[in-house]
Amino acid sequence: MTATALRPLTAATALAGAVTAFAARAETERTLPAELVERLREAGLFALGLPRALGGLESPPGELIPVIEAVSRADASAGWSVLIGNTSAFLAWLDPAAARAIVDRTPSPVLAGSMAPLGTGELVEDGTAYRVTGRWPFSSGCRHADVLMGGFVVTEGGRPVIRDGRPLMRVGFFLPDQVTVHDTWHVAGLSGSGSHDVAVTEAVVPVGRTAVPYSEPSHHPGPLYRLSPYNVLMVLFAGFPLGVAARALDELTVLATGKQRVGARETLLADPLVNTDLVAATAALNAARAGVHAVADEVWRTVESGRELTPRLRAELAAATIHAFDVGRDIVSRAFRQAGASALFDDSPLQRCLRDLHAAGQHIAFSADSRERLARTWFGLPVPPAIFQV
Amino acid sequence: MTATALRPLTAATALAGAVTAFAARAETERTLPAELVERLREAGLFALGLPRALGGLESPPGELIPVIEAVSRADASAGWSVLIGNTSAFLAWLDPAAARAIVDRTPSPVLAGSMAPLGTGELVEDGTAYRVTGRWPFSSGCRHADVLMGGFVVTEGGRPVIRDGRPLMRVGFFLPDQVTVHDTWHVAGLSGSGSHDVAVTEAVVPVGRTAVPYSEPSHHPGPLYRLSPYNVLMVLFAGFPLGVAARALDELTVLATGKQRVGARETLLADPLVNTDLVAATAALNAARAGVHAVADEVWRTVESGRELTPRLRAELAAATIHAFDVGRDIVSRAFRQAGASALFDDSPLQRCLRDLHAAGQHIAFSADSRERLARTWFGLPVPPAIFQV
Amino acid sequence: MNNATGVAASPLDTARLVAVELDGRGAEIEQARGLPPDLVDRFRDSGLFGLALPRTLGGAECAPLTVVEVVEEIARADPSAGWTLLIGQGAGFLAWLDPATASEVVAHTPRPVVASSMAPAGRGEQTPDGYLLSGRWPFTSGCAHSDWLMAGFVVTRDGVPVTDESGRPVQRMAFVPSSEVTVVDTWRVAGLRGTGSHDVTVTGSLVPREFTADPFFEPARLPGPLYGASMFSFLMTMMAGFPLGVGRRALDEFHVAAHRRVKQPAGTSMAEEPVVQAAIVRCESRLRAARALVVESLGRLTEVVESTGHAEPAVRARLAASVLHAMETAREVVETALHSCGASSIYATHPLQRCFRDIHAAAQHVAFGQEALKRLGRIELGLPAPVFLV
Amino acid sequence: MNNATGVAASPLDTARLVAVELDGRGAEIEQARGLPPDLVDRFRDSGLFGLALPRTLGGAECAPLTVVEVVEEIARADPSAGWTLLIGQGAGFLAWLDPATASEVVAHTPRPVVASSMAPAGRGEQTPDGYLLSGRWPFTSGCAHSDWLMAGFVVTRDGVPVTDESGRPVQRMAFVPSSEVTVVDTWRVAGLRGTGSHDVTVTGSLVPREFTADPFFEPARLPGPLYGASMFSFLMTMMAGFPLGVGRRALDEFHVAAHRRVKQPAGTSMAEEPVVQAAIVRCESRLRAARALVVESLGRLTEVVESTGHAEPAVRARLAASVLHAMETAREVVETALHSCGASSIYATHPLQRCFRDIHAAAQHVAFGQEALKRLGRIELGLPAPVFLV
Repeated sequence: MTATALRPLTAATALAGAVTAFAARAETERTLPAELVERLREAGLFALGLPRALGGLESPPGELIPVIEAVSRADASAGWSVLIGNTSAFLAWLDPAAARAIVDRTPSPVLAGSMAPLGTGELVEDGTAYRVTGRWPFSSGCRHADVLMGGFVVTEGGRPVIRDGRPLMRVGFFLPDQVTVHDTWHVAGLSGSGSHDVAVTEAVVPVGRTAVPYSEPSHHPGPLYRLSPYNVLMVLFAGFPLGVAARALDELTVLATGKQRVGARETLLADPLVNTDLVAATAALNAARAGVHAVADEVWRTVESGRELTPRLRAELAAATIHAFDVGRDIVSRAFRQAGASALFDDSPLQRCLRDLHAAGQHIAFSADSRERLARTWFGLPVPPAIFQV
Repeated sequence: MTATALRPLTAATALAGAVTAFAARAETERTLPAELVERLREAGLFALGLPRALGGLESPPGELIPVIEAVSRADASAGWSVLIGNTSAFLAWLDPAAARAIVDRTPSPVLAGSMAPLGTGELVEDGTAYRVTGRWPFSSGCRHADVLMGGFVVTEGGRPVIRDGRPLMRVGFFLPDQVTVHDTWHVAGLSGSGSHDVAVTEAVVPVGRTAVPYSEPSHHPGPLYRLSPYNVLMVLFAGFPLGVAARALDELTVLATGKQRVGARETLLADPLVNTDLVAATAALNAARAGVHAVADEVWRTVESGRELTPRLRAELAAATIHAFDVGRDIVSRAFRQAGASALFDDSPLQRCLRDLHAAGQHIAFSADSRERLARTWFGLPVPPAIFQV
Repeated sequence: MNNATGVAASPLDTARLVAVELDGRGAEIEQARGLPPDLVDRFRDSGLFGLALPRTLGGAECAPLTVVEVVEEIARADPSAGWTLLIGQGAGFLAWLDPATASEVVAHTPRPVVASSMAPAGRGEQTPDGYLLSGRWPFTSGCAHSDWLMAGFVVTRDGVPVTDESGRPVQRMAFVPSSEVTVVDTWRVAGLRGTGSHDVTVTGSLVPREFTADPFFEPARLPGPLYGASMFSFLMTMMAGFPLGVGRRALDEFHVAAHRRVKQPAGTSMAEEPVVQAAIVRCESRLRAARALVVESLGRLTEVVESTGHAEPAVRARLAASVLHAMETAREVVETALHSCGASSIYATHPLQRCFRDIHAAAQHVAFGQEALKRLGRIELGLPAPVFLV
Repeated sequence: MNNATGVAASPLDTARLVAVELDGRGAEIEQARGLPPDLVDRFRDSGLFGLALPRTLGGAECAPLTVVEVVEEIARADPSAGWTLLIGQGAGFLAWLDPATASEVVAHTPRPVVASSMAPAGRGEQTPDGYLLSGRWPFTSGCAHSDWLMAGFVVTRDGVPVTDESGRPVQRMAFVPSSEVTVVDTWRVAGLRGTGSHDVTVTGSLVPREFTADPFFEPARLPGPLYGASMFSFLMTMMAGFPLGVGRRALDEFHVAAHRRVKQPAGTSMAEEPVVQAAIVRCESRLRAARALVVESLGRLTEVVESTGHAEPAVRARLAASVLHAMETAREVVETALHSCGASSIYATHPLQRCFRDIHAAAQHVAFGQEALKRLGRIELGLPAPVFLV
């Protein structure tokens, strides 16, 4: 049996020890070590979101989420890198032939980059390709990515093309040799995720290797691709806070079982301020996890049966993921606080959980803006335009 | 088709309008109106926890919880009365012949009372019965109960009998004509639940109509009765906060959709401070609900397959219910706050939600003591003795 | 204000005496849904209703901090009485009337109790002799025992609202003697039940122009720190003591309960519980900090008004923010105390129960709403804001 | 402390000047994992390291509130520098030494910087000449630039701990010149990285008995409000400015970001968002309230010590509780600011990022732990407590 034949969750669980062992090195290298990337790739963990027709696993949310959770529990930066790498799901929005060519070149390709339209691109004279220039920050995993996305505004004669009052936008899927990585990832949290800036300069990308996932439907029939790209991202995100917060509680439990505080007679775990808080935190985390799965399953049943996802249900999916982030953030802060001074050092996983989950929580998906758009969608109020629609 | 033939959830949903319509009267009468009790009884909603062998529905937690939720959403006092009435589940701990005699007398009997050993009881000379005197507060539904439980300490010659260093305790199941109701239920919250004090004076109760649910196993083979009495109570409780908090959000949504605040141009619902909070609260409530069901289902699978419930799993079930109460309490406070001055009046369901859920949260099951015992059970630390073991 | 020996007592000393007399009268006050006549007389005779009446009109015109401390003391003894007392300081609004007219008011009714309802819920048709006033005002606390009513109205001509140069309807406040005011018994509520905050109506009363004012936009006619900042600052000064007093009472009760309640079977008091110890320190610190901020902000405002005769919006906003913060803190403290004090506090007569209902009700006042919060945020951020509302 | 024109500047004026010089040096301080030599010199030369040194020993012996304000100012400019500054006030502990010995210390090293590590992590064997001291102490902030170390030790005779009449090991603090102290480079952390809080060791140094003290149980040898309450109060006074300064910096950054960040596509600033407006008012009120409480509690303590020469545990406990509250408030405020300020604050060099890491690290100090909270709770509740630890 090869590694890729394992169920993804089994594979992820089997790799957890290795992922944890690489965590410190990932922080030092400020990106996932190549060796670990290879093992994750071999285990099929970068193929979770890829269409089956392109050789991927096309995992249902109910299977995908626990995989991201397991990897994130082993190391948050690795979990983040794996989930971002699985934005290969967005290849489903690409012209099938172009997508085919990409996976023929690299099976189960790792994706990186950003759909934010921070570049500009103009059709070359024969109309077969765009010439794109741009720079995108926060491109997690760009050091090992096989394909890099970059959103751009389409120009004509150097001027943005306006459609329905808004600039026309596309996303280019670039190959690594077209892309320059700018080493910008000096951070406290998610340090091992290599989320540098990436840039292209006058890169020529065939029209077929560009897409409009913002508003056009995908080219693949699988139910996963009936979700909006925003929702795909929310499904990919969901396991992350669950795993990191669970890790923080694991660590605190171990510490509290062995540790006596200065001036205290019992172990930390016997202190009701600690044990009742641990139980309450775990109950909140279990609820957040169950909440994510309940709505993900409902979404899945809906798309599998061919029904449209209502805006409300799409909003509920996003809200469940945001709730998991909010709960997770609160839990890592509380767990860190309970742990006392020994958690200060760089080699303490607890402080890494704190830094990593708070850093991930800075993602624009969790901003006040996004929450407001989400709420307006939920209640059927008019929603101001944005790159991603809920 | 008779009402009792309906699935309990269908029946509860069908009755919701009536339950809501009776809410104000229940508050005035400080107990559930007899007419509503009859309709709930006819609909089978007092038979959810009763063993099938005794004519009950013996509903699995996954079915029972949504029923309590639906009734509680219609009116908290009614929901509370229904869940307490369903402590008829504890008849499973009674000698089967005595239990049989009770249901022969009144099918689907409504239970009330308390297992707290606040009475004393001594065997009569021939050893066939106990003579019990005691008074128990917070006996919800005592005005319409068919059987009233009262915990007591067994005495001999007027002195408590001590076994293994602790007083010997039993629970008597009294008939209404043995019981005096003391009108004490002047409260702000759960006013309609009729939770007066009940008392018995030298009441003679056959030994067979007493039980030791604190520590002895039940007499019924159904999986529901493999749960500890504490866990049965936690299952009965779980739907309550889910329903009351959902009602508060319903009410706020309706209000916010129609209302403009003084000095504001848009509806309350368009205010991001309101709509993002509503979404966050709903996501938290959905998660709490999913969390309760996830562990209740796991508990059910365990007992159905004949496996023992581990202390950890029993603790997880209780923790999920407590989490639902904590989330629910927070939600009703926030919803009330958002609603502004119109929620002040007695006829506003929102202020009733606030009063009722906070009152229910004062139940000893949610005290610091209980949380500490629960946490110690969870972590396998020695647990000080108490009436209920997790 | 004279004590038994005829020596003038300070308002705070008087408040402490009256506070003792309020002991045990809570149920009666709630039952009456307003302050009983003997207590109204006591507030009048002791001068407590005249704290804010200008000195030139025969009042005490206390220092702002004294008002806060007096209201705090009475609210601590009985929240409804505290609210009635603070709302009963409406005589301070006479500072916005033409001094001759104000003198006429106090000549007619010395040391008047002035109820107020500022929402422009009435209409006043301009006539040569004044305004023909009709309207119905909600939430008019203490209206049954007041001598005058100050009520907001929209100025009309031929039934059509008169607008100012910017197109906004012109609004004023009318001072109407209670003989022309009808009380409509509407106050059936759970919180602040004893404040008699009924609706009042006026039907076609002629109010001379000099008996009206526009305190939102006109400065007071009298100097002094109570009036010199703004009408809104005056209101916030009156209100500040309420949350501080109710929060303090909740903590008084928390202390008592912590020592009285015994944990079984250990037999130790709740005070020995780490969870309780931590909760009480947190609550104490939060409430004391909130109080310290009110004292600081009010001190700053007082100092500025005393030295310059007026106060900038930023200084007024800080006072308002401190009072909002006190209200929010008191709500949290009261909830924590209630949750920590177990089932006995469920009864309507329990002081904690009353604190809970009353603080939630008071927090619904429009001065504590989210529009106010946003307004203060805009001022804090230096954005344009309706500064007449701070 | 002299400014450019030779006129003595107040410590706070000096701090403001130095704060400006700290601007832009954060990354360098973190890189060095300790204060760079030129800044150490600046702190020394400007007298900022001598705020707590007794006046009789050539120090400034500032008023307690002045120390708080100076530390606040420096912590606001750079948290690590602020922590280094406050810990560098250990010269205040010389007040607990015999005055002749303390004079010897300052004769040897005028205006000494004294690092401290109070945990009894060393052992001192009694000899006729003093104690033969060996040990390793963790978390010794600023050890690399200190002139002296104050370190806790257990007294031994023939290698066995000496116990007092109640059977507890006798502990003392030793003052050791830095020439006898070895720094072990251990400080690899995420928070307070720039404080050089390495381990230190002493191996077999002879410490004369008069160079030791027991400040937990012995009163200071010098009068004055800094020393007269208790050693612990001295420590809390030094620390109080830190959370206030870091919290203030976070809000400074929040203000800047609110105006700078633009919401797309509306083009309005984040400051126009109601959610941001509400958050900033809440944060401002909470931080200001926390500060007001510190000022009030410290004022009370100072007053009591100045008038009576000492302070009861209850008064000291209130100071400690106010500083714990400031720390908890600062943590919340920093988290809210970080979450509100979006992805750009993810970079390690962003001041908010540093505030986040540093406040979390500082809150791990044992003075802010749950044992301290429980202790303060016991004192608040009037229960027996180890008062030498307040």
